Amino acid sequence: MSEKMKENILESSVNPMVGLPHAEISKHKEHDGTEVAALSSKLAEMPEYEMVHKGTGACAGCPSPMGLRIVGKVLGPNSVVVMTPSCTVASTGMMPKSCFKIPVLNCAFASAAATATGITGAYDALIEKGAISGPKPTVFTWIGDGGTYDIGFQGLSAAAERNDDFIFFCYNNEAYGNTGMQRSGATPRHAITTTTPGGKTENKKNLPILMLEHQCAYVATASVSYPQDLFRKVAKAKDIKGFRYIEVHSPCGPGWKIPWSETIDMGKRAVKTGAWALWEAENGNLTINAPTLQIAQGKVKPASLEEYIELQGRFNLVTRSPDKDKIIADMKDGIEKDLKRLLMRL
Amino acid sequence: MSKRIETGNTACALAVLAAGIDYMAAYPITPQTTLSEKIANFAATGEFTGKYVLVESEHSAMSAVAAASAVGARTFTATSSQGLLHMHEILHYASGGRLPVVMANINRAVLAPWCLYADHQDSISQRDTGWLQLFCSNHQEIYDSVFLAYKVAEKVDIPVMISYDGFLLSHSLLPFETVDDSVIKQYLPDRDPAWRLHPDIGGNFSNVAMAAEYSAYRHRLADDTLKSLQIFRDSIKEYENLTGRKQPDLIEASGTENANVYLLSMGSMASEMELVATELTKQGINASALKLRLYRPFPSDELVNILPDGSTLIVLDRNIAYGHPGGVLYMEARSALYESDKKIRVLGGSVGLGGVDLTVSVLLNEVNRLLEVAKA
Amino acid sequence: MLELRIHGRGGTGVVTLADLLSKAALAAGKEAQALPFFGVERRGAVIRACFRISDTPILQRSMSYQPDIIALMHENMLPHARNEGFTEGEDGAVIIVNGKVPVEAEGTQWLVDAEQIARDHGLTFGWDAYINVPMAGAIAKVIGIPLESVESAVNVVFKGKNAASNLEAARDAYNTTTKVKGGA
Amino acid sequence: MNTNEKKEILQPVSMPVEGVAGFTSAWRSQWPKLDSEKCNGCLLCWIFCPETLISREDRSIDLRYCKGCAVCARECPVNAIEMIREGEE
Repeated sequence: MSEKMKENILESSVNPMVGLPHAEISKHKEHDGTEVAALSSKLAEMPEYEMVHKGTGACAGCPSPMGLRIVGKVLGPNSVVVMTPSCTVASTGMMPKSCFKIPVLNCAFASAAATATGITGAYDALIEKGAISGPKPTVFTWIGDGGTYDIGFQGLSAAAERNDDFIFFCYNNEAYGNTGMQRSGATPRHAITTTTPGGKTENKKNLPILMLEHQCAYVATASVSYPQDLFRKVAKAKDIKGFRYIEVHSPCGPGWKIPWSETIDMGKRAVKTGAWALWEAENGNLTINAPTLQIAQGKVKPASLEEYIELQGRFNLVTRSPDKDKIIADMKDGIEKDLKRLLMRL
Repeated sequence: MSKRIETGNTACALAVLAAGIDYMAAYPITPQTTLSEKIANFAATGEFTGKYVLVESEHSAMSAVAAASAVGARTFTATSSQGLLHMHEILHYASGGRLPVVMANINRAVLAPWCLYADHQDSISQRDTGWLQLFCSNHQEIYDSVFLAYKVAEKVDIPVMISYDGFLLSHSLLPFETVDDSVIKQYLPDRDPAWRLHPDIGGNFSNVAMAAEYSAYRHRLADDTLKSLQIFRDSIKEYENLTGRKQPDLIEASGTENANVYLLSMGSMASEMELVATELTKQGINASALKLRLYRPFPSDELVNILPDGSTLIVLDRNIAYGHPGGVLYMEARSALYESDKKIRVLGGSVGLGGVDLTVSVLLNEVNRLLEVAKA
Repeated sequence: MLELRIHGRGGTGVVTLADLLSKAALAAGKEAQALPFFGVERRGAVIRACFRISDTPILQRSMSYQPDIIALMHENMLPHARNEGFTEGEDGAVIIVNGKVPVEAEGTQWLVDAEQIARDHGLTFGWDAYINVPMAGAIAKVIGIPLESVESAVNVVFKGKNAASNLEAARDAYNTTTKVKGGA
Repeated sequence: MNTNEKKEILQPVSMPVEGVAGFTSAWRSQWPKLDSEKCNGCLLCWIFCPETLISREDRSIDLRYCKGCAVCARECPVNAIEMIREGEE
């Protein structure tokens, strides 16, 4: 490790925002007129129901309640959610208060999928027996990437294989946010976390593809920055019986070392650079969504990966590296290859 | 009521079938496997009408049944040895969450090294998880304990573990009397929880608590665990009245009354110990065997009441309480007797580890050795 | 109480044999216990099972080390039985053997050609014969369980077509088991 | 639903309420001010507000809980929301 790198690490761990082109942030707006117009008509038609009470304990600008709000609008009040230790749980409020209007079952870290399996099975059994009256509540999980990619993966894979009837939502912020940003299996290469102060040296796993290979009823990737796309995918999932997996990309202020205001913007950049792909698959039949498809096909030029990297403090070691251009070129190459592989699955 | 002769695992499966289980999840492990297979067969024939999920690990099995219990289902799972250890985290969750799960643990030795045979280290390692723990010495007790377990668990909202020795009971065939379903229905009506995970009721189960709330829940669990002793006594009486069949007490004494020497143990060993007491009495030492049926909470009052002043208590454990001489029952018995005015000599030893066969002569040797120590 | 120890090979139905004997004993109004001992070895490995029958409830939970009767599922199980220990001789354990000729051991001995009986009734799997049911018939005869009790046990354990051939096999064995050495 | 009212609830269960973390306006250093004249009613601020504080009908903002994250201001395509220093109008 060079002296310069060490300095950078020290600097970035003291103040994650150091060296960020703050002033320029507000100049970049990732909107275009047609997009906004299309968005607004559909937003006006979304259900009024709000799943999350005002005033949670989440960080300012946190994507988790944003995502849950949209999920709640689709699933409505007749639903129950499983949570494992995560930012969401930490910001739920302390006993005896809860910010969620629907019932929540908090369980042990590795238990998300098996817990949902238990709930959905118990509803089936008790409704059939007549001990509780239907309609059956929608059972879903809201689990971070730690509880999905890493400690919870065994149970997740097994529940998918059994085709248990629930929706597994992973809100992926690409690190263990709750414990203060340690690396996870979803952390991209080069990202600084508290356990990878020199930048992560391994690639992230492509978990959505792993879930796709489970051939389950429905698998989709989504982003908090694309609320209609997420809404539509949840709505589709709601009407399907069996195991459904939806991974919601959720840029994290403290984790990515971006200002609170940039959550949504960064999520859009992730999609528009191709770093996060939007797709869905019913029973293993893949559809690649816009704009990922167009980027993958080369019909739309991807957004600047340099900017995406430079705007995030967690990539400071890349931004400041003398090999920056090469690293970013490698990253681009990796993204292109991933998208090509995705296209080949069509 | 009809008399049958089956394996211990089949006896347990038949009771599970009669108990009206709504939800079961399990993962195979020797020597539990034939129990979950038997219930899978019942599910295949339609006799078992609950939901039976074949999960990928014991951790998931306990997670699933705990969750199903939160929904209000009557749930069951079974395991052994490493499986129980793998569940450990969720055992705390189920008791802390006051979820009345019932589980059979088929006692087996734990790693390392690998060993398949009877040993209580697995269940006693769960001593402080907040689970109530029943031990069995024959198939009748296995069968009856299932109903007793649900009765108490659902009354106090604390999970119950029923333990019985691997192979010695799980795979051996012994006769037992079944109870008519109508009687069981009367004893165990459908579960009617005060709270359940359902949108009509609401509630966030087990979110983060601050110290004050947390400690209140934990103290309440501790208090209710102790109070469950009386619930066990009452529930055993109720079962006796309904079935007309005498049930063993929480500590069942057999052999000479007013003995000088008492032999306390639990599990299959406790049955063979009756023969040891008879043998000792033949040798001129008035002995009585004490079979412990309920290990958690420990029936201290029963023990103190049974033992006459000046008697000797020999405690044999199929486990080791590392860092303390002997096993957990020895520790427990000494603790129970400390406050008593009676002068009782207590000696203990660990025997039968890893399934070392405990014949009358093996047990007699150990008891005589301890009696020599008592004299010295 | 009578204690019996069975020596056989894994996968040949020793567990079912124990099940049959227990159920037959129960049908005969007796208390009984069957205690198979499993090693970690698999099909074909040498295994043993204990069987106790009594007029009063059985309290033992351990294996039998001084059985009254030794049942050898195959002639070549004798060394294994000796290894496990039993008293050999006129006053020692009675031996029941599946075979055409007696084994070279002291004491009372009963013989049954369980193998042939099994084959006669089509109780085979590949090259192997299921000798457990005929052996149950043979053991029942030696320890004094009535044939009707064996038949009722066979009917509980086997269903349908299997029950008929197994019943025949049990009867054949019961009727052809003969004392070939010792005793009165 | 056969819920037994007599039995005490022993499970550790919390109930939903507004403001679990108190009035989180204390967390902010800036507050969002909407210029109704500029607002084109696209509803992006409404959907993206993590705390459900913006009304879909009139885009009024419940400032009692606003943490000042500024996502609304950032995402407004017509710059109708301005972040104002706390204490200033």
